[in-house]
Amino acid sequence: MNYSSLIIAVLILLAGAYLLGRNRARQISASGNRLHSLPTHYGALMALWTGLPPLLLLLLWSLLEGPVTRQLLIAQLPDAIQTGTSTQISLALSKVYNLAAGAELAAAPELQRAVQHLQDLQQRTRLLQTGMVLALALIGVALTWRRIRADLRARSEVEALVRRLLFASSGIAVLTTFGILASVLYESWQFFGKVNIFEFMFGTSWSPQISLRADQSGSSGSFGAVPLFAGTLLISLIAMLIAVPVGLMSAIYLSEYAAPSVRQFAKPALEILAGIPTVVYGFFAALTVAPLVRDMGAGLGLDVSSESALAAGLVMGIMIIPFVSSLSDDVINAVPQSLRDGSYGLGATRSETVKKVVLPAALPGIVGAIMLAVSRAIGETMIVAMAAGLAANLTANPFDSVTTVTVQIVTLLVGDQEFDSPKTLAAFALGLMLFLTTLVLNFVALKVVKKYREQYD
Amino acid sequence: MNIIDNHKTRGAAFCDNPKLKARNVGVFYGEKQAIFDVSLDIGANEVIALIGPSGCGKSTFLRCLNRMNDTIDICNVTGEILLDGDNIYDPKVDVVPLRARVGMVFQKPNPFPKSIYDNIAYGPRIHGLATSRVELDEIVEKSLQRAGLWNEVKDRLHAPGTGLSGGQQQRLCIARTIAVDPEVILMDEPCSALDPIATAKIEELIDELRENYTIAIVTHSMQQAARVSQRTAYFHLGQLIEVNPTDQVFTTPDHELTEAYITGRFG
Amino acid sequence: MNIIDNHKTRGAAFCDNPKLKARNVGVFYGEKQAIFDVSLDIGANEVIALIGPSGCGKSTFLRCLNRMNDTIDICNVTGEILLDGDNIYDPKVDVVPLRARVGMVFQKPNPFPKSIYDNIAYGPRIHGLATSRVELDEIVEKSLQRAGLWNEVKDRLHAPGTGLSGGQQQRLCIARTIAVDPEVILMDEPCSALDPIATAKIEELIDELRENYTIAIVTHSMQQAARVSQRTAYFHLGQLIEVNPTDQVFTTPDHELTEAYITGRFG
Amino acid sequence: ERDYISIVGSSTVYPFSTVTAERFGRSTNFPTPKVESTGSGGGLKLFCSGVGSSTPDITNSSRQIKSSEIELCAKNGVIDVVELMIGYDGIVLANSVKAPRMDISLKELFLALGKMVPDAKNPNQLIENPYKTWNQINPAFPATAIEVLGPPPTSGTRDAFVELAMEGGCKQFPLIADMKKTDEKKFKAVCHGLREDGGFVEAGENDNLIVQKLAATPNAFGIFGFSFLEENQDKVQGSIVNGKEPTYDAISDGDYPVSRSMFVYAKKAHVGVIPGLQEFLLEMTSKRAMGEDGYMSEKGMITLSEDKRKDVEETARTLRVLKAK
Amino acid sequence: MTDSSLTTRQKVERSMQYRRGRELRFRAYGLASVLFGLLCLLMVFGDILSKGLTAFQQTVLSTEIYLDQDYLGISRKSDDQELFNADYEGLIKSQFRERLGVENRGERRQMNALLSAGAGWQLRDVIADNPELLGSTITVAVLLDDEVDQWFKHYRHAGQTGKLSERQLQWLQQWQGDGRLSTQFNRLFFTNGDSREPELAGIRGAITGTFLTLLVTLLLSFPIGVAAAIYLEEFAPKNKLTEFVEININNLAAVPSIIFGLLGLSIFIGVFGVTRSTPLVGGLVLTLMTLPTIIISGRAAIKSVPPSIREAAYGLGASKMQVVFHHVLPLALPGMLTGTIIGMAQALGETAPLLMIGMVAFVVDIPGFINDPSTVLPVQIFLWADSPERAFMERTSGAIIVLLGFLITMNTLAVILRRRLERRW
Ligand SMILES: Nc1ncnc2c1ncn2[C@@H]1O[C@H](COP(=O)(O)OP(=O)(O)OP(=O)(O)O)[C@@H](O)[C@H]1O
Ligand SMILES: Nc1ncnc2c1ncn2[C@@H]1O[C@H](COP(=O)(O)OP(=O)(O)OP(=O)(O)O)[C@@H](O)[C@H]1O
Ligand SMILES: [Mg+2]
Ligand SMILES: [Mg+2]
Ligand SMILES: O=P([O-])([O-])[O-]
Repeated sequence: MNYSSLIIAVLILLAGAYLLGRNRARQISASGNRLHSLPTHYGALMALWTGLPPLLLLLLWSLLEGPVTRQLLIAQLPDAIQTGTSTQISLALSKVYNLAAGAELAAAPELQRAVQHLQDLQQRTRLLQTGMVLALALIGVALTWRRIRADLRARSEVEALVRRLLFASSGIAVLTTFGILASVLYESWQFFGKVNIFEFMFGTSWSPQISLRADQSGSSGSFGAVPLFAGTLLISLIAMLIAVPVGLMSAIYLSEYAAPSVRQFAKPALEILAGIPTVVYGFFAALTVAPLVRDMGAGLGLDVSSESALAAGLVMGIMIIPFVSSLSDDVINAVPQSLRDGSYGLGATRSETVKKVVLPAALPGIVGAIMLAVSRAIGETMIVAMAAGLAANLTANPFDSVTTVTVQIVTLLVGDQEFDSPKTLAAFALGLMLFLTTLVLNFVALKVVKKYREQYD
Repeated sequence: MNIIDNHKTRGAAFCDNPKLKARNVGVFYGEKQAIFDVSLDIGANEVIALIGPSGCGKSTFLRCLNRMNDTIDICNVTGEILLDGDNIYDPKVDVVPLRARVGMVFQKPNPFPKSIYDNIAYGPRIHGLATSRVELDEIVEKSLQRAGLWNEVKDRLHAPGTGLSGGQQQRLCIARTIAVDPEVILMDEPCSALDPIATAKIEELIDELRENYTIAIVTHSMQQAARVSQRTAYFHLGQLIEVNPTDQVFTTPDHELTEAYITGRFG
Repeated sequence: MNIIDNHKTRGAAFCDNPKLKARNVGVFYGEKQAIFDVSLDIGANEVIALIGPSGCGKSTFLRCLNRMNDTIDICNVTGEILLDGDNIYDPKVDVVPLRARVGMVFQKPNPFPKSIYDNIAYGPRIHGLATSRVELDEIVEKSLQRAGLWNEVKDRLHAPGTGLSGGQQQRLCIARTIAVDPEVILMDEPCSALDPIATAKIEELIDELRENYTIAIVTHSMQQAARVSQRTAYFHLGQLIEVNPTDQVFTTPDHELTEAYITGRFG
Repeated sequence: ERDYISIVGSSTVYPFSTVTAERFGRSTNFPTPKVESTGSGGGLKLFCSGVGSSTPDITNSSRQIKSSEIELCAKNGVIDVVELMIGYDGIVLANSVKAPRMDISLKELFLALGKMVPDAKNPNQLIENPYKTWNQINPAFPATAIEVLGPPPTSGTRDAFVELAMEGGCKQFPLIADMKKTDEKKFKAVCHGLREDGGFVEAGENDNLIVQKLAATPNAFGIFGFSFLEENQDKVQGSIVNGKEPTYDAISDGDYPVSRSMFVYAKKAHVGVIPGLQEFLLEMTSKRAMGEDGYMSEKGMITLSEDKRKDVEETARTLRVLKAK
Repeated sequence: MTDSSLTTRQKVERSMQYRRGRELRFRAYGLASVLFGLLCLLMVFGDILSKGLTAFQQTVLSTEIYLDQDYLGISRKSDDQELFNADYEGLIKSQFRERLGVENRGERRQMNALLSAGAGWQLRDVIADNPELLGSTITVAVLLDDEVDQWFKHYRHAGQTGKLSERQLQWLQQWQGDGRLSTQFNRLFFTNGDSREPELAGIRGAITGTFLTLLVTLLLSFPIGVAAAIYLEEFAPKNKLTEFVEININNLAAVPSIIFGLLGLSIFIGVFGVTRSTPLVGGLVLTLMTLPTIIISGRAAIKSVPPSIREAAYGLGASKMQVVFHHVLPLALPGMLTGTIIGMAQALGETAPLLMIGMVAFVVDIPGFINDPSTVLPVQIFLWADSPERAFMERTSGAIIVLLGFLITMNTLAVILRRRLERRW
């Protein structure tokens, strides 16, 4: 059986084990014993022990199968290849695999043995895998079945298992962080070997162009990240100036004023704004909004470049409206009605109730929503690249063109530079620095939010 | 003890100097009717007690009087309620000043998740009743004192109101309501969580308030009704069965349902 | 009426056949101490009434008895509480069966935002008290009937429990608690929102339950305490002042504070 | 394990590589190759990361492979690399058809876009670019502000433009030409430095966007690939550089000064391992594809002369590998 | 007149003067905000629809073709290989040449340019299905080149010629006069994978890829996100470590999506050996990207469940797990779904992280499962938007319309679910 059918088989077994365990517990209880837990807990316990080990095994298997078969295959290759370089081996293996899959390739007869072996091996491993997975599941069934007695603390066991699963899930988030660090640290290190770290952190000029041509190794160019962070700040600020008021007011309007039918329609409609591909926003910003901003600026006698932070920020603001509006709407909606009643009963207007009672009560959630929106703004690339240009100006003027850290990361990464050029490596260093910066900001934000949390009820 | 269809309220539902007049009020929760054709006057400077078995519609009726029912989506009110002669259900009426004039203490205490001080100061602040911090402090202190809570909380005015005991929360809500100095005060079982001493304090307050205000109070305690009210209205299954001067209700009720309820208590 | 430091509880705080034993219990909300060194026995098949002025710590003490205070982050309990001789604050104790054995009716009614039926059925379901739907239906009906709510809600069992009136919600919560058939029932002002008839019904229920269970009830009504309880404990500012047989507390209290409180009521 | 050809690399070559891949897939029994657009640098990095089916077979590049990349390849066991030059890409300077066509020399172009330019009054001194409008450089030019939208420093197009156009113009100044002999590094810095005061706008790599921006802003100029000019003749016009108009023939003959070659690199070791690899290379270098009337030229690629193409086809047939430099 | 001389009622009335205004303004801001959001939506939609609807039409020429078996060199109709290899394009072109009387090489090139590169493949497919047609004359709607398509659909009305020459226009006008030129529903747009010829390019591959990728994302991110939110909010001991995890997750939300691509490249592809360019690796990367959104919104939703409900359940002897799964989770689910909707919407529109893991690619074959090479809709849009051919512009918009349709469908399902779960307490 292949993976998907094995998974399905395990799921079926799992369901069966659940019923089995539950019924067994019912029997025990019917025969007059007082159960420690509910029959469903016994069922769940059986299901967990039946399903989890095989699924874990499958996961491990899928990770290890490749390397193991490889090793086994290498032993079957002609001696000349086996003693050859690793590249020769890996080529031969690729060839064997393709031959085994039926590709029409001219192949030396010595390889045929390996091909044959691979085909056998594949068949056998499939069989072995199916056998082991099913056996493990059945062992789970049998062992748990034997353990089911009236005094088995099934609920505690199930809960402990579930708790561990929950824990593991939140662990993934932490692992992701390490994964990110792992994937940028090495290159950043290399980068800081070529560019002074202080120059990078405090330099005010970003221009990875002049210094680093061709095979030149040193660097005298300017890798000052300050303009990038300033640009990020400027554009995020503009975006938030749109998204926070509009999003928050929308949320308030929808949950406090609008008729339910309006809310039911408008909320999902606004949510669509978050899913429009950023390329679309990019074109919209560059071709519709930017000229508008420029003309308006010109009308005011200002000198506005056709790529402006304002245009990009505005459109980005539109994109992240739903982050603020929908998430805030949910938390606002969750504020107990009795608090509103208390306020109305004192003769407060709706807006006063919202501002003084509902919003403070919903504050942690709203801050979370806003933080999420800010995060999204910081991470956005396409709109800025298309509408605000790529010039790293250190300016606070929203009519100037600026660029952001993220945009630079992307352009540097997909650019044409050789792998070890500081231009490419700078992307990793920027990523690392952005990561650390936002980490600090988040730390501060958490402290601030903690201070203002209001518990209701 | 069956209810009569098309029942007419017995006794003196109307009075000479009404502050609030309810006329043929009906209330529906969705399909379900909770109040049937209630007509009742509440006189100026009078305390009226609303009594009746649990679930008979006392709270519902009370909440009609300052349009608190507007906040329940499925709730619908028919009939007329006049405050000083103006129909409060007129679409032109602004509920905000209305509710400032007709204050309410809810059945379940619902302090804001703010400090005790801010809970009280909230109303005066939004209505602009105090021009200075000092004045506001005064209002807060006075209100808490009148509700008999001052001594217990005076050294933790900035602790959250939700961290108070049940009875303290209830008094906080009473203090909060009187802080905005309404003309009519609707109280839904204001003493349910209070000990006798605190109850006495609140009853005193009610007596004192009566001189200038109009008060409607829902209570389950006959004694309390007898002590504080001038008139008593008896509700049953959404109908207003009888309204009469309090002593008459408790001694010689007009209606057998009222009598059954009263005596069921004493008997 | 000042409190004595290092006060020793007067009267008979201990009894022969204790179901619950509290020993030197202290409770802190953060820095603030709400209960001071309380030792008290609650006998099997006994109804004990906890009385005292609002904010004196009755609810706090009651909530210690089934470790409901665990849910308040800042709350800390010292001392020992033994249920049938086992310390319930032992770290090894599983609070889940504990709370199933020691049920609680809260001061503010807090129905689940579910149907009336599901509110009642929830406890039996999680404890596996019913093996079939029919049995569950029975439990629900019986509990509602004992709490005197059945007639009012029998034709809307699937309407939300939050759409009930205050008193109905309170009875719903009582019904919900007795549906899991606990050994000890802690009731925090169970009749505060109830009319006399419903109150009588609950008092009847308490009387009936006493035969098999142990009950601690917080109440502000002296009459109620007198009617339902065998012993009465008087709390004051977090201290347990006096515990005595109920009639003795109401006739010849041991402590002047108790007397003041009692007479303050009657005087 | 992979049984289809995996191609990575330059976004410039991507349109031509994909058309070949598609035709190859449709007209043979091999699966259609997968073509990724990763940029030349990214492509070479992946390409050189090793051999075997988890690495790409072919990478496209809009520049020649660099020695550091050859070293990387060698280090990872990618030794036999076949280099195929497939055609040219012209880089054009263009503006909206609503504005007059520009006729500019490389020298003037350098004056317009360089970061440091020789002082007009004192030709022995370099100063920050002082020119704000075109007519300050040449009175024949319009009196509009200099605004040129071009690729970012990370892009191969930018490198090519800088090398061919800017350097071509800048070394015509004696001062700078001398520098080449004395201080090569400085020479490069001067010639390759584009101004950063707003005269040159880095505008991302989406050439369609540049075209549309030009159409909306008649005073602006843009720098992009020839195929976009060809496709948008109704909106934009190519400027005449050094007297040569950017036409197909002019670029193909090498008359037009700013054009670069495009390459395809393949792993010889994968031939015979990945089905269809050599067939694909042959298809790509066939007359049908790379010839004057071939489908790649239809897509806007500027083709090699027939002789050269035959050479390349021969390379693909014999899989002649690149010699380490 | 001092304040104290005013009655409370007067003070209230006085305050009402500006409070009413404030209330009205507040409400107006709210309404304006909603309208602004909807207007933006409408603008973007309108813009895209107006540009993209024509992508669903394709110009064809109906003409007779004699299926000349000799020309095609097919000896046996049953030989699939022969059928496959025959030069159908040449056949069509030769017959056109005859009919139009094309002589010199220049004209021939111009004539060839009118036909789509796919015309031959189109014919091949017809014959592969019905080999018995060989030797007869059939009428087919031959696909025309994208230039012609654009001319027929757009330029013609504006009096423009596009890149067509005089001669080509003459032919086209002649055909048009004969009523042979027409547009038909662009079926290929929905059944084909990507192509370099605009008239052949379709989005089926991208849609399938998107579906598979998002499936992986949803199946992983929703359960993991909800579980993590529950753990952090309900179970995690409140200590420095939890705080660290919390900050970490908030921080992950701010990580640019392309960094997740780097992570995918180095960990999933590099360490775990997942194949490049597959929905599997795409889904994994998007999962990591979506998780913070779901976790953060989930935690906010859990936080907003009032403590009294938990207390009630605890009081009945429910275990922590039961409280969470029976009471907290159902009440928090709407909020969690919102996070999921937004997170998935974001994942659906994302290109940058996919760049690093090889999904920004030209993939013609339709992926069958999560480990086949594939691309996704936003990438398809991104790639088409970058193509020089003018005809790709409307197809870009067409693909965006489809993507939005996909998004709306996906959201509608979630929104219906959310609506059923929502309640106020
Ligand atoms: N969550 C809390 N945080 C801080 N202090 C609290 C909290 N709950 C109660 N208190 C304080 O502890 C003391 C005892 O409160 P408790 O609720 O036990 O009083 P009580 O006797 O039940 O009063 P009542 O009859 O009014 O309900 C009071 O001073 C109260 O303000
Ligand atoms: N929000 C609601 N939705 C539906 N029905 C409701 C709602 N609120 C109250 N009811 C019903 O309306 C009737 C009257 O309720 P009301 O709260 O007015 O009773 P009450 O007289 O205040 O009772 P109590 O003394 O118990 O508070 C009851 O049957 C109640 O179940
Ligand atoms: Mg009520
Ligand atoms: Mg209490
Ligand atoms: O993608 P390029 O390497 O050609 O810029």
